[in-house]
Formats: sequence, structure tokens, C-alpha cells
Amino acid sequence: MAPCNCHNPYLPYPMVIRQVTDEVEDRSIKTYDLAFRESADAEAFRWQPGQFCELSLLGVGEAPFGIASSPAEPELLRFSVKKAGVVTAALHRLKAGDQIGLRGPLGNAFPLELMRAKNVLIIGGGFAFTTLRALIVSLLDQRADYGDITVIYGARTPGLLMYRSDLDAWQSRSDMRMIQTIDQPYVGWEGQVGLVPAVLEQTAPSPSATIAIVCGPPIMIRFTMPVLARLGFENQQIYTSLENRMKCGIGKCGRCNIGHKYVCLDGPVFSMAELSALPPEY
Amino acid sequence: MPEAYHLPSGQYDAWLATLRRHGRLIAPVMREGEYRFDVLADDELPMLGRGLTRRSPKWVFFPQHEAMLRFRRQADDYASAEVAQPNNTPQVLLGVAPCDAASLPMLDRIFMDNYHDPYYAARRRNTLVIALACARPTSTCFCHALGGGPADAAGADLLLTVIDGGYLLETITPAGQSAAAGWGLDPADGDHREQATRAHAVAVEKLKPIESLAGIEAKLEGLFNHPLWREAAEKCIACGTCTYNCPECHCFDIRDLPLADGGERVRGWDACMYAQFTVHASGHNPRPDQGARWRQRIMHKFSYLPANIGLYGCVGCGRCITSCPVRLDIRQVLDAVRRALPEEASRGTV
Amino acid sequence: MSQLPAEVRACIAEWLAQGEIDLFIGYEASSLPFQATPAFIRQPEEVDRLIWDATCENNLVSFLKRYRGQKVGIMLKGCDARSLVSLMREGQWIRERLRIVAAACPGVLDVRRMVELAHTEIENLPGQLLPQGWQHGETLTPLADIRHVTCALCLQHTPTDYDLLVGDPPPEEHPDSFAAVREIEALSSDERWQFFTQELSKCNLCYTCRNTCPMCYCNVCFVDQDAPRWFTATTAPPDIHFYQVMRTFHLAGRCAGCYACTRVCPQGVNLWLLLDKLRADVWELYQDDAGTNPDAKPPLTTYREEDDNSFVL
Amino acid sequence: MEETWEPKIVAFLCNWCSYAGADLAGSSRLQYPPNVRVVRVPCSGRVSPIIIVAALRQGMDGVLVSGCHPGDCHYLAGNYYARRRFTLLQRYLEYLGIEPGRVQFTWISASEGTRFAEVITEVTESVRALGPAQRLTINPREVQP
Repeated sequence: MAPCNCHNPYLPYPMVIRQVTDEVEDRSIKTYDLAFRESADAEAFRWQPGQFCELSLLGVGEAPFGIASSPAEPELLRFSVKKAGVVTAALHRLKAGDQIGLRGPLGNAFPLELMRAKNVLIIGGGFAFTTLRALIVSLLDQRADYGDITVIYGARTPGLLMYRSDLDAWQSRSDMRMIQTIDQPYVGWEGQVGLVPAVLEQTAPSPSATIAIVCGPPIMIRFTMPVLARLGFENQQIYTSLENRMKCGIGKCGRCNIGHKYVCLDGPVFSMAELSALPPEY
Repeated sequence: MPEAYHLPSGQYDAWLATLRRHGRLIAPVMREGEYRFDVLADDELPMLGRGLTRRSPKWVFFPQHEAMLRFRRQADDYASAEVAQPNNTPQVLLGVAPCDAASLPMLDRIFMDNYHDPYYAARRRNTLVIALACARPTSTCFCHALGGGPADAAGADLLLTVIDGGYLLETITPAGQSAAAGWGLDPADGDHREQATRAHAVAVEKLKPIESLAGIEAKLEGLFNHPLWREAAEKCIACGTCTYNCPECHCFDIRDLPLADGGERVRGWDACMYAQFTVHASGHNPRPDQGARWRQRIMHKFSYLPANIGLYGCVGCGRCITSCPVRLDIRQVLDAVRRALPEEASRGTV
Repeated sequence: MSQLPAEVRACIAEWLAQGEIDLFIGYEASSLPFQATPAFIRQPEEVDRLIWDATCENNLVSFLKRYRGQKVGIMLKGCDARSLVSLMREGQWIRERLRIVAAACPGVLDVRRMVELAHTEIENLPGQLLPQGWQHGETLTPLADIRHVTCALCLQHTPTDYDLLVGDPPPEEHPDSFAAVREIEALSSDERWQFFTQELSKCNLCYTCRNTCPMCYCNVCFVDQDAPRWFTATTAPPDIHFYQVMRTFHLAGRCAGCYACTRVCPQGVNLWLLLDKLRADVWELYQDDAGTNPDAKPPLTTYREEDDNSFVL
Repeated sequence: MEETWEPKIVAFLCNWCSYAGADLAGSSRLQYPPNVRVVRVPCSGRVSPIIIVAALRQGMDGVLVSGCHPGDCHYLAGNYYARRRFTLLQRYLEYLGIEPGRVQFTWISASEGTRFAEVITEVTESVRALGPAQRLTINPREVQP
């Protein structure tokens, strides 16, 4: 991604919120579909799954969010926001038609080139499914370019699974394997029950010619890594996305610095091989 | 075009007037009992040659706070933002110590590599930097451990050296050359140059012998989990004065300032010494204690920056030592790094 | 630099060896002349590093909050001991967990003032500048001239409650510590505004005062709070006022007048002029002094029906 | 600008007495200046000094805090604690050079509708006499480096 010297990197693009939807049953996550106010900005905006943007509320502040939509979905620029701090709380008060700012796309992307002609294993947990959604849509858009696609996605309850209509559509496809799981049995749930690492162990995907992408809460990552290792995955085959605190998003303010990397500039996507060479400051 | 000019004392006032015509003049003065850089009043004379200012002049390029965007509020909606233009007035930064000037090449890489920071870049472009060779190194100076020296002109456009009855003015960059060419000064002769060389040597003599820090990045490799960080940081009160006064520290925060009819997006200095610096919205803090923060300060300056841009994040000015309210001496921490055995890191404290 | 007397060192070593304390917080020589640095001693054999002299300016009480639940030995000057009293009466520390080595303190040095008087860098300061009673020979400058300005306001040279005492207690001076406050009060409102705006313009928001104050123990300071966000941390005068006014006011009825904030301020802001006003008013209205009685209730946690009501409309 | 300037005042009124007093003033159709924005608080003891100073900082020209009369607090003693804090705060702000009258305190009961209207009038006029608040107000121009 070529840095642009002509545009002030701190100036957000003006955006309009097209649609706001409650993503999960406890209403802690809302999904925003955004549109550029200026068509020139829209045309210049090119991104890859895995990249993020700073959503910008003038008078409140900015926060980074992974892009949840794929470039293969024209006219759609989607973010899902979990209410956690000041900016996210203010975002949750917005409605369709409201104005918002956007800076990006920022950071690196999932290694799509590396996945070409290989199998892809996607493991997600809870809220960390946003950029994975973008990735899956991109993979399916060029389905013939990739081998087997396996997705394991878990949440505490069925109502906390994000993007339900996408999940159902993927579930019914024959050219990919979509496994949804919840932590504990739940009335009316007929899918898998069990924590993501356990389901992964049962599923036992082959490591051969496979790239694994793992995004989820730290506790899930911690217990998933040993399972992948037992299955024979090497650190170079496994990728994840970090969520450090950020401000500028362009490698200057120093906040997301880990070792000689800046998560906003060199990440957020790192292979486990790269991460194991970095201090565990995330 | 000569590379060195002679500035006799008799022409000094006229030369200052020339500088003021070039742009606003920023130089060391006394303010509220503090020796510091400030914008000079029209009739005010710079106070050169009194050693290091208490705070570094980095604010000239990277102010402690600045508006990046301005926005207006219409009814309940914020209308779109406009860019706050940095002050584009040409300016002359006079009397910078060589160590402070040496911080500029590194800040340039941070702010102008990759994404171009327009605020820093505008000030940098508009500022002529005139360094003054250091004649009074103190016991807390360690520029020479980092490859610098009292007459090292890196980062400056021009270098002044006090000689008998005036100054020798050497041009360093093309910008310095073209500025000096218009000042109507006589070229320096061999005697002037020799006096300056002698003055430089005298200053070097005054520096305390010190072990070079070159290569310390290799030593830091295996020390991430070493107990030395927590030991070094125990007396630290996390005030961040070291980072504020440091000419190289450049971490910042961006905050929105809401006002009745709109507001501003402001950036201001921040510091790895503060606990809040890395706290996630979830409350998780990847650097949970002051030892981890001190490690970041040392690692960033002496390991990560050399790896990324080939420059240390420290020029050895010693301000963090003299300004520390508990006298935590970075040189002692670096000595501990030198003495540390990587195998002790397995004890893991941080 | 003066090493602690042998019998005091032996006693501290004994406390450590016997497990009566886990840690001793004292002073040792720093790399800078005329300036001591806090020392954290855990092994009996390390006690020889400990010193006491007029260079020991930091208030070590501010470190206590990190060692909750441990048994700590600590070196205290009279002023520091007053701040400990205030801390204890808020239930933040108990005496039983402390071993106190009291320093009879005639005042600590103001190195900046010494440098100004001598017109030289710190390392060139002649040893003779040291006051009588401290090492390095004959006295050229009376202590009064080079001790810190806040030491002229000293409320207590020697702690009253201690396990060991170092030095001979100088006579307590009982200065009229609120004279400066009354002088400022005599100015007009506009003059006071000018005065404090000028004084606070030196502040560069490094928060050293907060971080060194034994009574600043909030988990998250209001300047760092996000929801609501009170503060934007710019160096615009209203922001600096906001920080300084709110931080000091949070010390109303709590500040014991140890003046550690003023002594450590890297910018030399005379913060004591703010805090002494609060102490003066608390004394006048509620007859409370935060630094004397660890069993007294802090004045803002109690009330009397007959409290002053004259200020309301 | 000067001619059209109207003081902006925020009043923190306790829920049990002063807010009810304001209600009574309203339902009795008493006239008082419209310059006051009312914030209802559970008790005058809830009003932290930082809220008062933050109001000045964000552009209020005056701040009024009103609670139950001493002895009448719904929570028995909330206003007694508040009284100590406010006594010190008012003296402190004046010491620092904030004009006397910017920050005012009073007690208004639920039955004192007339007194409420009088107090609001008095506060508005005294703040008007002081002119726009500037001393603690964050001014966008000053954020320029």
C-alpha cells in the first residue's frame, strides 16, 4: 500500500451511515454500513481483507476497527463495533443518516497471495470475526483460486454469533466447511457444542498445504495454538491479527510499538513465526 | 561558494537583524528563571553559550500540543473537519546545541518516512537551524558515547563556533549555504578555522571518558525478561519528565477538545512512562508495571530504532538525568544492561 | 554524602535479617553531586549504601502505596512524617507495618539555588558550599541561604513518632507559614489572577507533583479518566489551571504541608502557594491539621451543624 | 456581540428541595431570567467540585449549586458535607483570582418557589455584571501552538 503524500493522513474522509444493525442479542455489537460522501474518495479507497480503519467522531475521538466487508462486495463498507470505551459508546448512539469520519485503509492484510492454491483454515471466536468475514467473502469470490476452505467459529451462545445470515449461507454451501459452535448446550441449538480449541481438535484439519488464520479473544488463542501445533501446523502457517491500543494508525505516535514493529503499520496481521520473535506486549 | 564565514562581534547585531528579516527568531533566553528556547521579541537578544537549556527545543518542530483539525458543530451534527494549518512563518532556530541538532535526522525519519506528517514537515521546511558548537560539556553529557560530539553538526544547516572576537560560521546543508550566501559576511581564513578546530578540541577534552554505546542493541537482544528492568525502575515515579525534556522522544496522543460551537482535534506529547499509555479499552495493559515501561524506553531508543532506521533514539544530552526528580540515571541503567547476563533473563520478572 | 551511623545501619540490617521488614526505603548517593536518590534495600548487606544528609529531598512516603501488604522500613524527615499521618488517617497504611527511621532535618538543599549563587554547573560547586554539620569541611554559605524555600516554612524538623532517630533534633521554628497566603489574599482579584497565571505558566503538565504526592493515590487520576473525559491535556493556560486547581483542591483537608511537590517540580512552580491556602482555610474553618493526629477524622469526611454558612446566597 | 451577550449559567439543583422549588416557581408562573440551564442532581452532596470547575472551563459564565436547607437533607447530611467542600472551593477560586460571584451556593426548599425566582434573578444579574467568563474558559485560539 503506497503511502500518499498528497493527502493529510490525519484528515478523515466524510462518511454517511447507511444502516445500523444490532449484530448480537445482547446489543453489545452494532454493525455500520458506511458510504463515502464524496465519490472521488470512494473511488480512491482500495483495501484488502485484514486491514482496518480509524472511525472518527469529531468532538469525541477515534478508534480502530477492522473492515468487515470485502472488496468483492461493491458498494459495501462495513464495520462492527463492540461497545467498550468512549468512542464506541458514542458510535452506538448514532443512527442511519448520521455523519462520521473515516481514516484508512490502514495496516497490512491477510496473506491472500500466500493462500492461493492452498487450503485455508479460519478459526474465529466471539467479536473477533469482523475481518474474518471480509476474508471469507474474498476467498469465496475467487473460489477456484483456493483449495479446501474450513471455517470454525465459536461464541458463548447462539445469539452472540455475528453475521448470522452469512453464516447460514456459508453453512449451506458444498464448496466449504462451516462449523459454528457454542460454548455450552443451548435450547434450540442443533449445531456443534464445545469450545473452539476442542472443536478444532475434533475437526482435525490437515496441516498440509494449509494456511491457518486465527482471530479471537486472547484466551481462545492461547488454547488454540497448542492444538494447531499437535495437528502439525508450523508457526509460519499460522496468522493472527493483533488489537493493540492505537492512536495515529500510521506508525508515528508510538503507542502500538511492540519490539521493532508497529502494529498499525507492520500489522495488524502477523504470522505466529513473526509474533514469536516479538516481545509478548499485546 | 565558501563553506565557512567569519562573523566578527562588530557585525553580530547586524547579522541578528538579517536573521530576523529571514523569519521569526527562536533562541535561548531566560524566562521565569528558566534557560529555554523561546520566540524572541523584536528587540530581544539571544543568550547564547550558557550550556544546555533545561528543556530541549523539539517543540519548535513538534509542539507539546497542536490542533490538527478544527470542526464546527451544526445543530447536533459536527460538520466536516478542516485541517488546521501549521504556522508557515519562516523561522530561524539559533544557538541549538549539537546534541539537539543531532535529534533532527531521527525525528525526520519518524515523521516523514512512510506517511508524511504535514505539521512536522511544514515547520521543518520553514526553519533554518543554526547550531552552536558546545563549549561547556558537563558531567552528565554522553553524546560521545553515541558517536556525537561538541562540534558535530549533523542535523543543523549551519554551525557557529566561538572564536576570538566573534564566530566562525560553517555551512552544512544547501539550505544553510544559500542562506549564508546572502548575509554579506567575509569568508573565514585559515586562522579562523584553526581557532575553531582548537575550540572543538578543547570541548572534547572536557568530556568525561566514557565507554561507547555502539553495539548495545546486540546486547539488548537477550535481555527482555531480565530482572534489571524492574530493579532499575523501582525508584521511578512515572512522571514522564525525562520524555518531555528529551529531544528525541516523540510519542503523542490525539484527543478531541469539544467546545461550545465545535472543537479541535489536538495532538499532544504522551509518554511510554505513563501507565495509561498502552491500556486497552478492555482494561488489559500489555505493559503492566514500571519495569516494563522502562524496558520499552530503553529498548525503543537503543534496540528498535536502530533496527528500523539505523539511528539511536538518544543523543546523549543528559537532560533526562539532570531533570529526573528521583535522579534515575539512564547511564547507570545502560551500564546494568552491559553487565547483565542473558541467562539471568530466564528468572523472568517483568 | 554522609553514611547512616553504624548503629542505625546495624539495626536496619537486623530488621531485614529477622524479617521484621521486607524492604527498607531510604536514600543513597546518586550519580549527581549534592543530590541523593531513593534506595530500596532488601538484603542486610546492602545497608551500607544508606545515607542521610541535606541532599535527601524526596518524600519516600509516596512509594508506600506500591508495597501494600508488606512490612516496610522507611526513612522520614519531619515533613515526610506529617504526610504519613495524613495517609494513615485515611486508612491507607497502618503504623504496625512500618519501622520508621526518623531524620532530624535542619532543611534540604536547593541545588538550583546553589547553582545560581555560585554561577556554575552543579559539578563545579565547591564542597565548602555545604552547610555546617555536613561533611566537606568549612562552611562558607549559611544553610538558610541554600536550603529549599519550603524549608523556611518547615512545620516539623523531626518526626514525633519513630523507632530510630538520626541526628540531633534542631529546635522547631514554628514559622508563620501562612504569611505568604495572606500577602496574596491582600491583592485584588485581578492581581491574584495575574500572579497565578504567571506562576502556573511554568508548568509543563509532566504530573511530577501528582506522582510524588503521598496523598495522590487515586487508581485513575481525573486527568487520565476517559468517561467522562475531564481533560484534554493541552498546555493552554486554562488546561494548566484546570489540572493544578483540581489536583490541589482534591488535597483540601488532606495536604499535610510536606511540600514534596514543590521540591521536585522540574519547572520550579511554587505549588505550595496553592496548597497553603487550602491548609490555611481548613485550619481557620475546621481547626484541622492533616499532619498531626493519625486518629482524627479528615475534615471533609465529617461536619458540624454549626459550620460556617455565611458563604451561601 | 457585546449587545447580544447573555450570561450562560448552569444550576445544579438537588432533586428533593431545590428542583421542587424550581418546579413550584414554574407552576406558580413566576417570572425569572431564562439564562439558567438546570441540571437535576440527587443531592447537593453529589456535586463534585470538578463538575463546577469543568462547567466554567467549557464556557459557562456562572455556576449555581442549590440543595436542601441545612438539617433538611433527604439523605440526612449530604448538604452538610457539601457545605464544607463548597466553602473551601469558593474561597479557593476567589484566592486564585476567579471573580467572586462566578460560583454561588444556596439552599432552596420545595416550598420556596418565590425564593427560587429571586435567587435566579440575583445570580443572573450578578453574573451579567461580571461579563463573560474568561479566566478558566478553554478558548480554541489558545490551543494554537
